[in-house]
Amino acid sequence: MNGATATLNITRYLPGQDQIPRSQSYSVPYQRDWVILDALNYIKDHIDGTLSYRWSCRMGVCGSCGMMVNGVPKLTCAVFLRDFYPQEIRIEPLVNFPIIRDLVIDMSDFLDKLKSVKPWIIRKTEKQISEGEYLQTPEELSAYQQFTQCINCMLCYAACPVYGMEPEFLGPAAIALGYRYNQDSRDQGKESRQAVLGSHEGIWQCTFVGECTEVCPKEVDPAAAIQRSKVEITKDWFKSVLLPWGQR
Amino acid sequence: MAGKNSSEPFWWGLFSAGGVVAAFLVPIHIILTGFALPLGWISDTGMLYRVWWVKIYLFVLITLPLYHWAHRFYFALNDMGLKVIRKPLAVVCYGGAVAGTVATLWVLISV
Amino acid sequence: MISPRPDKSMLYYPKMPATWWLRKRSYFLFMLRELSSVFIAIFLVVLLVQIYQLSEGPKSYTAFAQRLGSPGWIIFHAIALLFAIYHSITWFFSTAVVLPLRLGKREIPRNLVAALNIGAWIVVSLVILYLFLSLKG
Amino acid sequence: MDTYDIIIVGGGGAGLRAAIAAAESSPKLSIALVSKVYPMRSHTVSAEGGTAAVLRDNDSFDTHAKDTIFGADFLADQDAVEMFINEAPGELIQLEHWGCPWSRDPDGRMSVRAFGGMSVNRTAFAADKTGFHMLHALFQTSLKYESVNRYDECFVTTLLVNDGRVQGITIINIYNGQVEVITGKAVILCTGGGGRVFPFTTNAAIKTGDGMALAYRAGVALKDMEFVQYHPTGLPGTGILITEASRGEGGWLTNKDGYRYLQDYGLGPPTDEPVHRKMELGPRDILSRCHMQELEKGRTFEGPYGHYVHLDLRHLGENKINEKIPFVRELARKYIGIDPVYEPIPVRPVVHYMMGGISTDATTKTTLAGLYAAGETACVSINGANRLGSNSLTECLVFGARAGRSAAEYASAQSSPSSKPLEALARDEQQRLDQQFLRKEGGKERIATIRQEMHKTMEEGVGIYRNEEAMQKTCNTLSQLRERFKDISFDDRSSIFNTEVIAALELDFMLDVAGAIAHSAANRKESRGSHTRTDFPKRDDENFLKHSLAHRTVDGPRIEYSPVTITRWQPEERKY
Ligand SMILES: Cc1cc2nc3c(=O)[nH]c(=O)nc-3n(C[C@H](O)[C@H](O)[C@H](O)COP(=O)(O)OP(=O)(O)OC[C@H]3O[C@@H](n4cnc5c(N)ncnc54)[C@H](O)[C@@H]3O)c2cc1C
Ligand code: SF4
Ligand code: F3S
Ligand code: FES
Repeated sequence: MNGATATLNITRYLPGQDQIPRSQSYSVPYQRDWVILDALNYIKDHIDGTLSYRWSCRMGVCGSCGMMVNGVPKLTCAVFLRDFYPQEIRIEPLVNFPIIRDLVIDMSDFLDKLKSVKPWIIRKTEKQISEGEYLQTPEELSAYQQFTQCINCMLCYAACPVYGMEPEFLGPAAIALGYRYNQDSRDQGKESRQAVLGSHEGIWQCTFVGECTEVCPKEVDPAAAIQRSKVEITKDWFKSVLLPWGQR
Repeated sequence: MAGKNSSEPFWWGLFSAGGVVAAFLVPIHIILTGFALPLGWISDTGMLYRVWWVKIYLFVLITLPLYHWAHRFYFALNDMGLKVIRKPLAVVCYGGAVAGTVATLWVLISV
Repeated sequence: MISPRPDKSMLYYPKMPATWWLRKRSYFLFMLRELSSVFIAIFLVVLLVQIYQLSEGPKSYTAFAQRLGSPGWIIFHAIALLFAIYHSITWFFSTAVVLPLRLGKREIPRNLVAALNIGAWIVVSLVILYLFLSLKG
Repeated sequence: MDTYDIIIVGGGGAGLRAAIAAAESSPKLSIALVSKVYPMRSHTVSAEGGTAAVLRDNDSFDTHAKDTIFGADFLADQDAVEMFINEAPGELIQLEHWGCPWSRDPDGRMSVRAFGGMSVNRTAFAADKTGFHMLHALFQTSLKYESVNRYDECFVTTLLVNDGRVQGITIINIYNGQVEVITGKAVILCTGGGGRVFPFTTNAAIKTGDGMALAYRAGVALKDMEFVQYHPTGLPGTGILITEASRGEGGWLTNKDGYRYLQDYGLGPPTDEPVHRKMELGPRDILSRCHMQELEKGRTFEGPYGHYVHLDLRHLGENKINEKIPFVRELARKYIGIDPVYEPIPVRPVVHYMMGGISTDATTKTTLAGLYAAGETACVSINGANRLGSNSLTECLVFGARAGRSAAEYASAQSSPSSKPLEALARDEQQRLDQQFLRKEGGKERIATIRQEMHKTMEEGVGIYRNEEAMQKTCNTLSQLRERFKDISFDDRSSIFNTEVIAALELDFMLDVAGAIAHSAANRKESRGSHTRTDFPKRDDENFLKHSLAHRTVDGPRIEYSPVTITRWQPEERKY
């Protein structure tokens, strides 16, 4: 260890005690290969046990550790101190969410939204297990595969100003998930998802800011999922109005 | 299907069509009417505007991007926090585009 | 019942200021993109007024066209043109996102799709220019 | 006090599968799904390589069973293994029907790949994020069932046992620090493994062996706890796993001379194309030991985080790496700045999986009436002394489903527990938690210090190579730590999202689990599977072809033994 230290300015908020969030500064030993989360764990273990935040896998796949790092939503287990050092680093809870405490946000709203898009395979006729799998070619898989990569980390919600302004907005990850099932060759439930996806609070509130895709750590591209849903639903709409006799 | 009950796909469809028209056609027309003509790079285009199929083209050129404007402007104002007056805004924006369509139709028929 | 959710009254609700779009470059560029539609719309209304002059007779049409040569209008058209080009370019990149082209399992790179669109845009613009020069009514 | 028919603790692969099975087997039953993290954060999310089942005509139940039992060094119960293998294909297809995005062959069938210790390609996968995709498919599917009521971010502190059967749990609601009671006629523990008792592990922070400790404290034995699997290929420093699939797809292990050293340990000959059960596709316990012997011979690299060897994927080419193991590339690039397309990845053995766990029978029942366990926290046992890679995700499905059904059947036949005695038990628990955790004042031991010392002694005493003296020392150190733990201090005395209290509760559980591991290990005077003793280097079927059972007593663990079920495969020497 070379004695160098990195400074982190961390948002603290304890309900009942703090009226509004405040910032607290901590110094940790600077290690080149530490991620931000390592620094937080160091603080928790050795400096201040009251600091609260979520984490688990420390390998960028469980989606727990999203925070604002210098104003940008990031997985703190996937950005390094060295990316900022020797600048001070500002750590805040993800924006656009209510704060429970310190860096912990309330995401129960998202869980309701997740459920509302019916993220499960809907079939008109079920195949028996004994008859084996539904066949799906690699091409059919690739039609939706990208949209299965979402780890529910909420970075896209923190990046989306529309969600910030309108908390009812279904939001990027939930829509991308609905789209993922719609594109799955095994699924036949598109129509029953459109009520939610195709509502004002669904795809139509999105103004294609595109920041959701920019910040997504898993290259899900929710912005594309939303715009493509708009195209599909619009096509269906015009078909059903202009060709009411035609099949949809 | 909720999409069917709401009019949003309709407006969005017009918005998109308008976006395409604006992207492909508007810049060259700005060059033509905003610079080339007043600065005398090209001679008068007035007679061209009376050709029937050019009129159809002009109708598309002018009206669709108005819907594009209506949609974007309405949502941009919402994003800027004016959602409290969402209803009147919608009337002004989309209503404006419809009024523009009627006006365009009238002008093109009358010239 | 145990409520396995945080008690709403204990939460801190941050507020997003209406000026959020001034805070980040990408948000600001987004707002510019949206506002490009305003300039495009104004231009088209002006164009419509100009066409309307035709019904008042060739004189008033020419007079109107000449008025557009004033510095004020030239500046307006210059700004409108910049916005319009900004709209075109952002639109073509968006199109590449919204309407992906696939070749088997692979998506054709979006920048390529956007470049193709931009190429088409230039061709279309040249064709219109040619028509205006050659047809003249 | 909330009342349910079935309580499931844990929202990982096993817990979610159990919840769906219980909901499907009897829609009338009310089900509580309690988890200390949101279900999609569970550790199953990290599993990479794949999940095994007999899916192809060139495979058979018997070969899968034989591979598993052989891999287990004959310590698996063969009746349970057969049951497991018979039900495995159906479970994977069920998950396919639920939307899991399995990787596919050109004809549309689920693809299968090679895995260590397996004699045929039988590991189904979803690129190299198999656990992630399985977990999300299960979680999203579980949302369909209205009878499943979730308690997210609620930490279970104890099982409520009355009248000789389990009748509920107490939880700390992490949001507000309240201690609450949930009653149930049956409880299923699906709390995952406990790799975090070691310092250097592939396991996520939440893998602290809670369920094992809960059952252990309720009087249920922990079975075969001495068997801790080291995975041969973790990243030095972080312990992040580089999946075995990278070797299944053809990766090579080389020492500092660039030599494929496994050929020196009876795993050869080296071939360009991977050969089942040979070289890099040998079982994990053996590969990890080979690494240690290379270290001994001075043929490993030395880096800031100790010794390592190379996992070389370069010859696979960029396309194959992107197609089959993209996450390996992502992890290597991000965490050590190495692109495996152009450079070999430094790797070393790292604690990965616990073969042992809560002792259950093949129906997932424990010895405590009403208590069931499944997933990594349970020991059925099918993994014996060494689990084969890709059997454990399948285990979560097969035994998760079995647990859900068994508990549903049991709960349907039970009357509701009476609340009076449970209230009394809950009051005791509240008092214990207040005194030791929630309202504890003073104390001078930092939680992190005790945790670090536990890590150190576990690595020293019960690492890859073990001996009597070191293990005794570890047992003693652990009981000292248990004493010192009473004197822990807290910085955080608030009740809202107090993660320090949770960390203390987890450490409390881990000390129990660590004790069970160390004592079981010290008592097994032979080498078998992952348990390798320098003082007893041979397998001793005469004395130790049996399961160890650790019971909790006031003077520390008491180790007993029970027979292994042998049906069609007689023990033989384990040679690859
Ligand atoms: C990096 C890695 C890669 C792996 N790859 C593979 C692979 O390719 N193939 C394979 O077959 N296996 C693999 N494994 C093993 C496999 O992933 C695990 O054994 C399996 O996922 C365990 O699942 P589970 O459901 O038992 O537990 P987990 O997924 O760990 O879930 C435990 C659950 O219990 C809850 N819980 C725990 N304690 C409490 C408490 N006190 N109160 C409330 N809730 C609690 C947690 O919140 C969580 O929801 C891998 C393991 C690791 C570490
Ligand atoms: S879409 Fe991307 S950013 Fe949004 S939750 Fe999913 S993984 Fe995170
Ligand atoms: S940032 Fe928001 S506005 Fe749409 S494109 Fe993404 S959801
Ligand atoms: S800790 Fe899991 S994503 Fe960061």
